[in-house]
Amino acid sequence: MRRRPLAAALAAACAGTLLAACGAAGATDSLPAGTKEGGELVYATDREPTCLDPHNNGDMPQTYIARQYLDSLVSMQADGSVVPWLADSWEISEDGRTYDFTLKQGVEFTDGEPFDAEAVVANFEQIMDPATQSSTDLLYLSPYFDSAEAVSEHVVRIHLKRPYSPLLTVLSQAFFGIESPKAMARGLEENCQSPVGTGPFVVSEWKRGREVVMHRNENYTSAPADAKHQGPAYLEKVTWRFLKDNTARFGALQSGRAHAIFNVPPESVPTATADPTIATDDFVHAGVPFSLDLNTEGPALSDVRVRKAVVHASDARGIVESAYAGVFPYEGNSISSGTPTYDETLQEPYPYDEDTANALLDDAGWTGRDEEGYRTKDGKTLTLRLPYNSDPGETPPADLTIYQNFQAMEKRVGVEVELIPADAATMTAVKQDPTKYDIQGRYWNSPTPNVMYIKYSQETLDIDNGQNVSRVADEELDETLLEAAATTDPAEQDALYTAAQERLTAQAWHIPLYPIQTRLATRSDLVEGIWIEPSEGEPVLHDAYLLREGL
Amino acid sequence: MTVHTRDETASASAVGGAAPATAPGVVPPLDPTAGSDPAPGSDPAPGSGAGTQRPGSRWRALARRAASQLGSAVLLLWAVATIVFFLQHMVPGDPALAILGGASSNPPPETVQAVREQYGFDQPLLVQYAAFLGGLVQLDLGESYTMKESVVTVIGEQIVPTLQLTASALVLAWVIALTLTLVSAGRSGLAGRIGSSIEVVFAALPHFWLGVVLLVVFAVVLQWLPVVDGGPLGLILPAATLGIPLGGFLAQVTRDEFDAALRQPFVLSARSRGATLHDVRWRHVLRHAALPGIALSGWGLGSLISGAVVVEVIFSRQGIGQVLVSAVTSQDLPLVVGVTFVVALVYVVANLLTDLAYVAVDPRLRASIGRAS
Amino acid sequence: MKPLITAENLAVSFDGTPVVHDVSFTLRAGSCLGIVGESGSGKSVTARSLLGLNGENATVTATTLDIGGDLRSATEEQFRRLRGSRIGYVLQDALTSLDPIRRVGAEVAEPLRLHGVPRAERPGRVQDLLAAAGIPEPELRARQRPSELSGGLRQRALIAAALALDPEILIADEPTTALDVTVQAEILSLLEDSLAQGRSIILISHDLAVVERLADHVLVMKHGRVVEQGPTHEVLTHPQHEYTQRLLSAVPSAHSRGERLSDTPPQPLQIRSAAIPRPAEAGPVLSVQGVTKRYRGPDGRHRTVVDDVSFDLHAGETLGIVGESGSGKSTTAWMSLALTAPSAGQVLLDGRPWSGLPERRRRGRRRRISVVHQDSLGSFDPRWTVGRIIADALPGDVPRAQHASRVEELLDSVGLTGAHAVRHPLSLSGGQRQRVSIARALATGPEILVLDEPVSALDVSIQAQVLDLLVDLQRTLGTAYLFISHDLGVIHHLSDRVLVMQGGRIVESGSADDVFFAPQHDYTRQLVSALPSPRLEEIA
Amino acid sequence: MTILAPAPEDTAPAQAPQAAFRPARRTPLHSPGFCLALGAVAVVALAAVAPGLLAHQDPLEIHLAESFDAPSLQHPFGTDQSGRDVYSRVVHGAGQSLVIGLGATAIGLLGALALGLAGGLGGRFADVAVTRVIEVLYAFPGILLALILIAVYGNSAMTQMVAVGVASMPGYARMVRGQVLSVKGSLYVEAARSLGHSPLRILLRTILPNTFRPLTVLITLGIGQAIVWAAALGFLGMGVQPPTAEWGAMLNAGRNYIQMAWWMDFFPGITIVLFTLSLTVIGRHLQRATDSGAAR
Repeated sequence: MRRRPLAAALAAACAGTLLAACGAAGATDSLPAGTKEGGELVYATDREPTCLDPHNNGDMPQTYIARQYLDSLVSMQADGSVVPWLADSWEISEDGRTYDFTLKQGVEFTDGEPFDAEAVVANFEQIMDPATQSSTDLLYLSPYFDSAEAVSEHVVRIHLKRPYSPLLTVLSQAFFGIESPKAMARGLEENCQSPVGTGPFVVSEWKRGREVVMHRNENYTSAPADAKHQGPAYLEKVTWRFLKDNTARFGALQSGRAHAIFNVPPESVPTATADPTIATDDFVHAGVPFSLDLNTEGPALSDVRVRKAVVHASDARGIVESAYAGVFPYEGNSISSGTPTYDETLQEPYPYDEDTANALLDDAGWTGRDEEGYRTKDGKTLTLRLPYNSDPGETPPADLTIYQNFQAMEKRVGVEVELIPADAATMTAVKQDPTKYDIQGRYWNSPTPNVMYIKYSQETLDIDNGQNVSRVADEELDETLLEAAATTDPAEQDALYTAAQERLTAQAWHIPLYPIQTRLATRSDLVEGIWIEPSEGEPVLHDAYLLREGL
Repeated sequence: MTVHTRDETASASAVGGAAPATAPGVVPPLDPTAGSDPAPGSDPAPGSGAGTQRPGSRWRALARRAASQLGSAVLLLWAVATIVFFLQHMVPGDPALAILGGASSNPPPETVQAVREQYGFDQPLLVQYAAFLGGLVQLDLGESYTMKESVVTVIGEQIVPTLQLTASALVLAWVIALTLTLVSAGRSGLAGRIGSSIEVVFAALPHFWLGVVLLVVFAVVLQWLPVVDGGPLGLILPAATLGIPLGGFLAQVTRDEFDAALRQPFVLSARSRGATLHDVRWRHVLRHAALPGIALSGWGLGSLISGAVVVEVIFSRQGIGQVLVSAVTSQDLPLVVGVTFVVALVYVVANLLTDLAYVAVDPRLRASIGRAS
Repeated sequence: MKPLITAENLAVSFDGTPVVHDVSFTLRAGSCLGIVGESGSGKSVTARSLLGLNGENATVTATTLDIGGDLRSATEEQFRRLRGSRIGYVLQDALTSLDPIRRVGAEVAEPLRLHGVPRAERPGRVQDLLAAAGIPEPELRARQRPSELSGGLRQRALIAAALALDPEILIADEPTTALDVTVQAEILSLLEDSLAQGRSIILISHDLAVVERLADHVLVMKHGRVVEQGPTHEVLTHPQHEYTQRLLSAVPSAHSRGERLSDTPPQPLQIRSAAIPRPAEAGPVLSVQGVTKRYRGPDGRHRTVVDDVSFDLHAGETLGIVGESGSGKSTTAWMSLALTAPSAGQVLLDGRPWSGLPERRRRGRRRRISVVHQDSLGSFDPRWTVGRIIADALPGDVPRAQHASRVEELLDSVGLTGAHAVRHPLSLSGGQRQRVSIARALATGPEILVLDEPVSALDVSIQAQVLDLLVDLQRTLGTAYLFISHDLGVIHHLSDRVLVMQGGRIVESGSADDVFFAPQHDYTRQLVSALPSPRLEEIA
Repeated sequence: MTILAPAPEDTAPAQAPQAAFRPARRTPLHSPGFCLALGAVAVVALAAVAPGLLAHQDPLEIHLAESFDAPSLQHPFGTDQSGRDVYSRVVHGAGQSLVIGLGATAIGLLGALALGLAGGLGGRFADVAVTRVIEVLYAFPGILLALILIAVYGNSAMTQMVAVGVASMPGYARMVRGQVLSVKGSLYVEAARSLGHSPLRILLRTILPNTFRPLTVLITLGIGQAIVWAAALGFLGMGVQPPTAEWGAMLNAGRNYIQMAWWMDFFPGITIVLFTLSLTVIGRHLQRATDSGAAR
């Protein structure tokens, strides 16, 4: 068994007995002069989570908010390394299949329950329980996770079915925030409404469709090692407001009714940049960029030539830059630039090339033309169905523009793209049934390049929650990625993940378009100290403080 | 929906034509079948000049009227609830999924089945309908599937901003209508022409466009007003968006009536007694002119609620409109029913208030309640 | 003594279109000046120009316009001070001349308020004024709305308002039009009282008899010009102008039956159905037997509109039904037409059942009984031309090819020409419309014509023409007339026999002369005596 | 007793001094506003029938390099987020929007005719029933109906049309019923009865034509309103979906870019405003013509 001493300087400074002193020192002392401790911060975001317990389902809005009231076992840093959080230290077995976490002591959940090894075990059990309806967590864990056990009161051991080198990175996400066993036992519905963790804030109220109100956890002692300060948050209250409408959300920031907004609409970026009171903080998510996944089970797209033709014809860079007004960069690789082992040579593998596209399509036998000028083969038109969620606010307008641009570009080479607006229920059905679509726009934010396995492995097909939209079943890819998960050698990982990127690109299973970005805008004259943690781009409000009373 | 706007006026003049010519162009909203009785000949009813009324019978008549109004209100609510119930059941998708966290959730089949049984979704539709009606009779609107809160609570919270919005829009509309009418109606030349042009343009402005333009100009470019809610300042733009078109419409109606009233002999008669034009406009004509507008205000309030859906979306306001949109898309039947109920109730109450306001302005109706109906 | 009003060469034009030319008159204190003319003669415009009430687009010029001061270039404010205080103005149709949504008291108090009478004094003054105008229970009436008052009371209230500030001059513009004769008489005596108290009155009326009763001096106007003026007696007994003569001769009550009212020659009558010979006594063509009509009011109570009415109508005769508004005469007519079913009793047509049948069985016989309405315009399909209206009434057995010629014949027979066939009723005058209505009624070749107030809406000279036409038609065609009117003069002029109705009952019946000259029933006597024309009778 | 305003014998009624208070009636064609409105409607109609005559650029053709271009000579209404010519899209959208407006009006009117005629002609019981139905439809928020219909049948021009049509039905129905009753109680129907015409003949030749006559005005006004409401649904993201050029859908797309490309919303919006305004002006003129004309 290899030991990995992991007590970084930062962690050591506030570790052990010193920790209490750090927390007790009082927040105000560490704040710059003229600023204010306490007060309410209004944070406006676009999408509302369906459940505040991030174990359930597992969509981005859940992690963003869960970070405020849940702590994870470890915290990831920008360079990909992890530092202690609820786990003070950990040991990984030689074969990479057993992890022992030594937990921080003296931590309590905000409902008074003690945080201990049993609690962590209960969390893993809840995640694996089908009743929790976890989606994201299961995709990360189920191919590897075997069991969790409490070795002692403060040591928890996790058994894996096979080695999983990205585990620590994975666990750093708020998707794996640790919740109070007592609260989880209330049942999913209640836990969705008001999950209980050890985090810096406590959920007070969720007014659906409007906001979540959180109050400071006065006894907060478990900030991660990379926090800007230890102890309770400066802010007394956080109002996490949902403002779906882009104009309204940005307007709220301009008028000071919100101190910070998440996802500055791309169309407002020029205004935001020009405004001296608005500071923007962009974070490029690691993981699979927003892509048009091509369903390889479809009659036309099963042919790699057709897929390549579609990619060549799409002018992916052009449609992104037009739709996102040049604010979002184009990304043509299968993982985005922020992801470890990103191979920049694959940044634009299929430049816009109408001739090549036409040649490929001719080659694939789509040589006929129907009366509208679309290509046909054996009397069938080359039609690709692209369903998207048309419920209000669900598909960002820029993405809708991308679909339209894509449609128009493909038309030039005789490929008909049919945009199918659908409501959420229909989209769920589509997700489950590969015969109902040819193309879907998807992304997958993840701190690890292993995300490729989640998105494109056969095992994902087995887990069957519709994440492998391309319906890829490729032995070569699976083997490469499993090997990468099993090795702990960075160089080896690098080589394997690069190979995977090449394989994905060569097969053109999807058309990568742009990396997902967290675009946080704050009123720099009102608030400071909000930072974005690097695993999932979660905003951290624990260190934020108001410069003066909000309006 | 503003679609009805024109129909109202048109039907008003159509019915007005057949109704006894007590007030040209004005429809008393009390009896929808007025004028349908083919009274033979030109003999007016004897005793049309009859004098005194017995107060007792008038009260009895009022009570009867109130009772019958209540009865039809209940009938109306039942009909509305029934329509919503069956319509909502036509929406594809499983309400159990809505309860379990929306269409994107992925609950195991057992859980779904359990919820189906718990809520009785496995029962035949008519049995569900009976249970639904049973709940309604006990004034129990149930719990929202998605909000996990009682429908009454949700609506109680959300109706306040909507009512604030619609009420201020209605007030604004009246201010616009009366100002335009008093400044320009019945005046020849440029003032009248400009006034009536403004009204027509105002009335033709769709909410969705006006709202966006106001938002951009006043909130984004000039930054005079906040973009999103937060106190009375945030109410200005949404209320203006809703109120301006209605104001234009009311002004048109009021102006037409104002002009008509100005041509009435009683105006000449008043002037022959020495009244100034100003006197005549304020003391005689304005009241007449306001009548059809008041009659339409109840309807106007109803249309404002529909318009509020659009305005609430533009200005990201809280309110019943937003709730309705999300309730329908997420198949939250109890909430849809609740919102529909509230809107129908607003319609009923608004019409009742209109009746009262109308009677307050036009005392002829007081007499007619006692005597004719 | 200086006259109260002196007007010389008064002319009024609207937007440059002259409407009144060259009118000159004076009004002396304590006298009554009558202005007589038919509609469109400019009499109201003349009166209003004295008050500056002709509106913004009117231009008034005069060589002299003196009402206690030169008013030729008076401002609105100068006129306003005149109105109410020096000149009271009473408009016709008190229902619309009183603000329908204000209390009667407020209307009467308005001049008091405008001329500075303190608020506290007003209610008392209002009641005095109402009482002085002959309104019983003035306190109650002051609190009521105009619609709660009868037409007569409304007219009184209007007069009370005009007299509120005790003006020297009262202009009464058609003060009795639209009132029942008995009420009309009361209003006229109210004006007489006012005159007797020393007030000067300008009385405007289309009705010579009304003017004759009050006026010392009379102006006869036609098309905006004064055609004749002079002392009333002189003008009425020795009319100089041809128009005045015509007007006088047109008054039906002054002429017994058979005399022509208008100076038009008998209409050329070439009508195919004119072949019906005047039949011998073969029983009545229409027999109304004890019919009663009850309506259920919206309040659930039953009102009896017609109560046990019986009469026979014989071939070729004219039966007049006279009564005031609400007497049930029109309902009786509608039951005779079987357009309204009687609640009790029955109507026989040609001795065969008529009222009790299903409409299906009645339809074939409908052509035997036709109707002419008062509101002929309302009885025409608004989309149709005159030709289509008449053709629509032609019996089904007339071939389509003959429609045009038949329509032309019918139009000829009522004194119109074939050219009128393509016109729209809206573009016709009231008299022409009534002629079209008669032509349509005749198109079916009826035995009986029900005439429901056919001339009430017409000016007296037009009325004369239409009445003459009816007489001519009857003489040629032998059609029986059931003639309904509120006007005793018209009834007397046209009818062989007369029924007097009051409150749904027949109170008196008999030959026209008997009823007219020797009324038996109190009500009939009241009606006859209320006619403002006895002196006129002598004159003629 | 009513005394009709007497008109002088054998002179045109307009010469009566009483009528001289108002200037002589002019035909609508003398009004510049009416002509302008007529012209505007004609242009929109032309755009709907032959958009190619007014706009030469393909409304669906994207030019990625030209996105968000401000209005210029080449793109009088600017370009949208995909570099499509907004002017072309507005012109080509006319057909779609007009079809929805006309269709919705037709649906609303047909339903209303069925209801209104049943109520007006079907006797007392039917009338009570119809009155109730209209009442319920009135109380039923139109937008809810639209939302549910769209939830059931999905986003499409057809659903949009039906939703707006059904929502406009009670207004029309009330109007039709009132008109039927007023025509039925009119003296000219009574006159036709007294002429012995059969009920069917009276219904077909008198009642129905006179019921429909004032509806022309209503339809004129109604089409404008229907287009506005269809656009409102489009604006909410329901109805015709992109990239199809339709005014409501364009408004919905443009709303997101209102700060950087105001022209994307302004021009489709102003088009709707001007078009409905024109219809209103025409409708009001027609109404005035009918009111002062034969309508009673």
